Amino acid sequence: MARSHSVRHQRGFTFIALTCFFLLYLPMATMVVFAFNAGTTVGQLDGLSLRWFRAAWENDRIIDALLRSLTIAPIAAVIATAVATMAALATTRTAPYRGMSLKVAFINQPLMVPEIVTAVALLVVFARIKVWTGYTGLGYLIAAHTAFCVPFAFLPIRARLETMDLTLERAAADLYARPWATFRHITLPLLWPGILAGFMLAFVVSLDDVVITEFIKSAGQETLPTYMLGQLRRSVTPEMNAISTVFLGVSIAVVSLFFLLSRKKT
Amino acid sequence: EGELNIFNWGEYTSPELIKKFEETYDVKVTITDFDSNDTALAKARQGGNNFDIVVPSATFVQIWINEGLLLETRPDQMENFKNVDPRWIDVEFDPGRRYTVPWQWGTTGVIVDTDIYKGDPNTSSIFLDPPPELVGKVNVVPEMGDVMTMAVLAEGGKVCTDDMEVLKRVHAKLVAAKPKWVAMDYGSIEKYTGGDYAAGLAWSGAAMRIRLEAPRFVYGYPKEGYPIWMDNVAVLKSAPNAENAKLFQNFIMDPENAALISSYARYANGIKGSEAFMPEDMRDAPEIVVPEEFVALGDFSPACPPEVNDLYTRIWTDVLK
Amino acid sequence: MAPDSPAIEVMDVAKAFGEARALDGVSVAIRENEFFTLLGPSGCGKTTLLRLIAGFDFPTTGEIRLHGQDIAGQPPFARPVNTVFQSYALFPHMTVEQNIGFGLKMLGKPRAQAAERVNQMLALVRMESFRTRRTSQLSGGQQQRVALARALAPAPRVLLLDEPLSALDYKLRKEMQGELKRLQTETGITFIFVTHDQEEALTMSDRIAVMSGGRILQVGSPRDIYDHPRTRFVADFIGEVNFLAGTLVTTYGTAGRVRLAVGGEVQAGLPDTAPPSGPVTVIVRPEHAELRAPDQPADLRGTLDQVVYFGTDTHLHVRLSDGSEFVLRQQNSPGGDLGLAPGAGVGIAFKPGAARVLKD
Amino acid sequence: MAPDSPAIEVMDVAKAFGEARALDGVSVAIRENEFFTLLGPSGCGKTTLLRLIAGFDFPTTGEIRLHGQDIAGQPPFARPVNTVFQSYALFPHMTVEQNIGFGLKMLGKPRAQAAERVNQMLALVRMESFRTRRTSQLSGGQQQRVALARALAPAPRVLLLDEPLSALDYKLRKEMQGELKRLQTETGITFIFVTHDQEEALTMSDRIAVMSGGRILQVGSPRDIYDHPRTRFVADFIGEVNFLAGTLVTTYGTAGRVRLAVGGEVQAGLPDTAPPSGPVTVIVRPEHAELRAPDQPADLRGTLDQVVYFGTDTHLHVRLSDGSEFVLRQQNSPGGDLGLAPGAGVGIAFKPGAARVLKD
Amino acid sequence: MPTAAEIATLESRRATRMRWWLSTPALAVVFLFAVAPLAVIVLYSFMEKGDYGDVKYWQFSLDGWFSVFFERGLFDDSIGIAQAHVSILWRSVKLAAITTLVTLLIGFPTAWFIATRPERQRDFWLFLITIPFWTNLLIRTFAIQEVFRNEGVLNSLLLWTGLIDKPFQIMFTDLGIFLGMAYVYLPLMVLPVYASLEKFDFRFAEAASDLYATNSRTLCHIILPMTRPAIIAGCILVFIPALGAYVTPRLLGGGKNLMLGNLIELQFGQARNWPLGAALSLTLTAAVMLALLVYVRVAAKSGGRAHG
Ligand SMILES: Nc1ncnc2c1ncn2[C@@H]1O[C@H](COP(=O)(O)OP(=O)(O)OP(=O)(O)O)[C@@H](O)[C@H]1O
Ligand SMILES: Nc1ncnc2c1ncn2[C@@H]1O[C@H](COP(=O)(O)OP(=O)(O)OP(=O)(O)O)[C@@H](O)[C@H]1O
Ligand SMILES: NCCCCN
Ligand SMILES: [Mg+2]
Ligand SMILES: [Mg+2]
Repeated sequence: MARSHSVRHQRGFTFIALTCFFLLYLPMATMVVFAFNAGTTVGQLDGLSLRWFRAAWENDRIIDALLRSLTIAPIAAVIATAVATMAALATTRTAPYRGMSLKVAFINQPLMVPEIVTAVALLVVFARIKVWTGYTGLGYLIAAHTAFCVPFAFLPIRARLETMDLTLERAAADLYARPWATFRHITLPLLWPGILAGFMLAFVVSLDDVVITEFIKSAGQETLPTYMLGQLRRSVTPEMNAISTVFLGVSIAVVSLFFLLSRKKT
Repeated sequence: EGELNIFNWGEYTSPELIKKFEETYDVKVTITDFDSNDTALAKARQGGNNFDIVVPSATFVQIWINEGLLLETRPDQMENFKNVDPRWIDVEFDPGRRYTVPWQWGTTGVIVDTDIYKGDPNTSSIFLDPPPELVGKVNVVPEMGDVMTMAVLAEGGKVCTDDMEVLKRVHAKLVAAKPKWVAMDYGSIEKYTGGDYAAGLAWSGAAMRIRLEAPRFVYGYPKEGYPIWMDNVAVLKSAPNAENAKLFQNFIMDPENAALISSYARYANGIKGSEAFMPEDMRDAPEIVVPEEFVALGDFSPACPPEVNDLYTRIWTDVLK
Repeated sequence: MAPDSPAIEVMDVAKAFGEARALDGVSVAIRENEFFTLLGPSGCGKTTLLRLIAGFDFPTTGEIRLHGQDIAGQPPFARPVNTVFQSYALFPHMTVEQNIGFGLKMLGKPRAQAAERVNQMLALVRMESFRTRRTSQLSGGQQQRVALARALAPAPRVLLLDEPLSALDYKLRKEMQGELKRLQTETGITFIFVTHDQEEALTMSDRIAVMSGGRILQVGSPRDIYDHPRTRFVADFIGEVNFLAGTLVTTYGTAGRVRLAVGGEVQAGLPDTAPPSGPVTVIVRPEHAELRAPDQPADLRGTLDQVVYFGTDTHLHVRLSDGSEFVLRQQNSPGGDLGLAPGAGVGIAFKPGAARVLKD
Repeated sequence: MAPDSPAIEVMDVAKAFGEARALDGVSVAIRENEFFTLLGPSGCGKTTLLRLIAGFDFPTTGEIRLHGQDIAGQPPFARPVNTVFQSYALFPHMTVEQNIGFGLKMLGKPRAQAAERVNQMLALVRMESFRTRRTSQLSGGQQQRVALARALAPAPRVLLLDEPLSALDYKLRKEMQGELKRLQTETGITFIFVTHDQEEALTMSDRIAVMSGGRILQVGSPRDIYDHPRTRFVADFIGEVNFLAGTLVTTYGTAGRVRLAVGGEVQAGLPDTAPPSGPVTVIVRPEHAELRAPDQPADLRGTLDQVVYFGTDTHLHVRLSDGSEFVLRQQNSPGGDLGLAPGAGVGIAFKPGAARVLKD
Repeated sequence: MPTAAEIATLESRRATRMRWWLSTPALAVVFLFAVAPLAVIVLYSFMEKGDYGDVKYWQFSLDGWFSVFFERGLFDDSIGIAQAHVSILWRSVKLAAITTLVTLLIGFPTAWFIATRPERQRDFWLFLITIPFWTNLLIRTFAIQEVFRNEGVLNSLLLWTGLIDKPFQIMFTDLGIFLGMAYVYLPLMVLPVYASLEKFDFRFAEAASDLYATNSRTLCHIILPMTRPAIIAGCILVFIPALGAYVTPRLLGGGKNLMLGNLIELQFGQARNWPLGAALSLTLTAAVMLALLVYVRVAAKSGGRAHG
């Protein structure tokens, strides 16, 4: 029997890919292992224990920062995904119109500017607003996160829309569905994978942000990344590994759940 | 009753201290971190952040005062002021302590792994002209002020000098030295203990924490001269909770409380009698208690004038390009 | 609504996309209960016309009436017109049942009533056993039937079908042609059917409109279009045809005598508006001519060039004296062979009424 | 290489995808210079067989020989076999010229030589004036010709064509059929042609293999397949056919007499391996039967049910006494009308040799 | 009763209105919280620098812009091209370019691998790619450090297998930066390339292979050109953030050499030269926009919409 020849095979690609996956998970694995470290430093394994999980759990500042991150990220990601979805709808599925590519470029603008620049600009602007209005709540962080999350949500949603068959919506309209009903029953369910991808990207990006947050946070508005940035001068305690491990576990669970659900659907 | 918002360096504030303060005065304390004097200043200057207390380094206190950002809380009239070491009362940046209270102070020196380097650690040539065994193993903290000051002193200049001849030599020295460094990082403990760095420019407290983990490391006071610095607790003019902030200033001048600060971050604190409450290992630690023969070599860092900062920046940028 | 007004009246409709005119002054009236077919080559504007009727697009000029009423202002969801899309456009996230019930749901029909109607439709298209399948698990023919049921469920007054059979294979297409015709007869709904397959058009339609370049060239019954094409384009597009150049020498009533350029004179039917004389083109359908032995009387003579076997028929390509080709179509007999080899001299005789003068 | 060995020999080849057997013991020999057609319904394994020959896939069991040589170990780029894909698969980022020259470039042909060959090919498919066009700017028929030229350029010994015409519209398809046939004759290359269009298969092929369910049911010339189908499936798939149940009462030589279930007795041809007696199925092609007036002698009687006009022909659906339908195909005459309305009683007479007993 | 033409214009107006309604929230969010504040940066770039950071309000000066391109000699008054900036820019561009290349070299085969898995497995592999990115960037970077360190996991592993006999210095080297940045930006490359490869019609590859192209030549002549738009999209998504990257090069590269992001940060921080920082940022932004514009032009010219 001859060895099967396939155009889907490229020499070395599987090796590179598997190596890539290995390397991708090596740091994660290291992190998880050190989270269970009994010793005090991150670099050396001195037996296993749960002490850092306990320490993290008892460290009010870490828990506080974590909860704040988990407040900002979902809100910013939801808003960003919502407005990005609307904008994506407005910039696809029509013949290109004047100003369309401008709109697209505009929405993608936050990608083009180094973070530090946006950070300084927002620091100045928001400070004025804080002084004028006296409001110093989380709103500023949420607004800023929303803005830089928009392009990350916009890109996958728009990509999905671009390949979506327009006749399905026409068919719905033909079958007496008013525009909103068409959107709810046809567009939205079909767009859902794109929206979820956009949401996930936005969520991750918000969760990661440090520079902009560092500049515009008010008193008591530490997020997990800014809290860690503060630790840069000293050393990373294994508490961070513990927190991250828990977080990783939770995200794997959430994402798995999403994949299982979406698989059942189609 | 009430709240207190502290704006401080990351990992610098003892949780025990805060807990004690909260329990004593029934105040809810929130800590927010900054990672550089400049960010802190920029944020405070723009305003609107609700911070009550800020902890600038000595070099920045004058700027904060001049910019009108600080409340004149008159710590010198506070109950616990009597505990302040006289050495830290008539300081140049806040003569007589009308605004600020000492938080911690320390020195910037060098640290070296004696397993690798057997020579005299008390010299800045550890990083400015590393011996062959240290080449490629030196870490330098990425603080322009500390590095430039150390280099200027090594070249025989004065702190904040604008002497072009000295600066020329400083520039040449740094340019020559940089390739021999492995990193410019806030060297975290495990980088040293783990063998990534064998020597470096470091702060005293950090050096001590490293030594506690790996006794082969020693802290050196460069004989060419080294900077002394102090971080200070001040109250912002815009503080929403100024009264609680004053309570805090007074609170940390109590030796027992000051000792809590030091035992967490491992720097000295400038409050007389606090040593008694410190852990054993700090009372005679060579990093904290400057040995007699090196005391005179220390130079307290002032804020350099803008023109000098400008010069330093250009040299710094050129070195790092 | 006038009781005997046409189902759809398209009145001088034009549609331009930028510079390009997809439709260029189309007028046609489609009768109630009619199986009306739009036939034409790719890009002639068939889909565009359907889209205007369905309301997906708006005419640049002109008017479209539905049972006498101008429907210009009505969006698609307000028109009692449904469409079977070329690609079916079945909703991939719904079952067969949900697809069929979608229109009813949107119309706000009570649930029980809708369910009953869905059952009726499933029975009509013989898909009862597939009700809970996802549409991606259906074969092409099955998908086509679901699309049909979906469009029929809300009981539209007019059904638009855009090349619904073109994606199917030959055998299945034949079958579905029969089903479509049956459904149309059973439901009595007006069908407007788009195709570029002339045989499909001829077998299924009550009337056909032949389109080209955004215009309707001719409207008529299949027989009318096939036997009396008015223009060269229509003659050529519908079925195969032989064109012969000639000169009209005499006319009497509906016929005349034409002297052919290849030699000889034939009698030919004249169009209603025949040219009194001069150069004309005569058309003869391949099946309207018969092969003759060289020594027998014939209208044309030539040599047999190529014999193409078809199963049911055989095409005989005869080379005429001026080098042009004339094709004859001859029904095959069981096992019967032609008995002629390419190269043989042959005569061609036209059946009575076979030759017609084209209007041109 | 044996000089007179077949171009391609497929020897007991099977191909399984998991559980499913796409090919199930296929053996066939395709001769040099032959226009060989694989015909069968969707999913019968036509594409799979081509892909095995081209080398995109490997047989699960069996062997494929190219001019006598086993080519099992050769990847596609090592086989002197080229393919015209159903979707053409023209490279969208290349011009017409670059597409055609691609194979030559990959073979490392000198640039000048390749350019000349590309020119030849452009001339062959009559696309000289499109050489620098992007393929996206071509019409379907033009794309088809480029695909053909691209596959012919490296002068393969065998050309595989997977439904190359199915994406074209009716008129264009007819035209391209002619061109393909011409090219095959001119180049003398062995063509293996896949289609599910029986008419296409009948007009173009030297030989046809009818496939179903991963097997080859019958191989033969178009006439052979059409007139002497061996199985019910082949009879039904190729052209239209009437099936009549009956009992074989006597046989003499290659024919016999069959008593039909609907009444009457007819003479019918027997297959080579005829059952000596008992229940049989008789087939009659629609064009091999003629309508008779009710009072004339006839093989079958019934009432006219439906008249379907075709342009060239008319299908007459006659309802027989047992309720089954018998279809006659009658060539149309110019303007001639049948003169019969549905419901009229009619007789059906078989032309001599029309009825054949199926092997079943 | 409106005429057909009126209805057509009415409809197109309605569509235009709808498009504006739909895009307004996104445009507003981006405008208010990302674009408009940049006006501050533009303004700052034209003001005099404050003594201790910030600017002197409404004292206009071109010093910021001047210093982007020129510098006075460190120790004399000569004026020359800003060498430091040029070399930092060059270094950053080089770093971003190499990072992009590394990401591509790893990301393309990975995307290929996922796209050629059986359909039911693809989601799983894609999911595996995204999981690590749910962990915070800083933690990820620290974790990478743990792997790269001389006594880290990777070196231990290599030493244990005997592939090397003394630790291989990755930390604080450019290699470390490239690998680390590639790690951080990998999904931005893999996702668009995968999206394109997944849709790629492998019949084109079969056609090439049928025309005597080996698999590697099929890759070069057919697949890469046809998936070019996605590859370029991925490259842009990696290149731009890499150009302004700040945290990762600082941590993994040991912070010895300034990158553009660090240079800008330095101006807003220790260097206390906000106008220069602002002018540098604007220069960077303009350069990025220009590069994109050129790309769009070139892409449009070279046949526009390729397949994939
Ligand atoms: N949205 C559009 N924008 C620009 N031109 C269009 C548009 N829709 C159709 N056209 C053009 O209008 C003409 C008619 O198109 P239409 O789709 O109606 O043709 P068709 O007869 O349906 O063809 P086919 O048989 O290929 O479906 C074509 O030339 C087409 O290119
Ligand atoms: N890669 C595959 N994996 C699983 N099954 C396959 C695969 N390729 C083909 N098949 C199955 O093998 C059978 C034959 O497929 P093939 O494509 O050869 O049919 P075909 O005769 O070319 O049909 P069509 O006329 O629709 O092109 C089908 O049932 C098909 O579903
Ligand atoms: N955490 C140490 C602060 C040093 C200030 N120069
Ligand atoms: Mg169309
Ligand atoms: Mg096939």
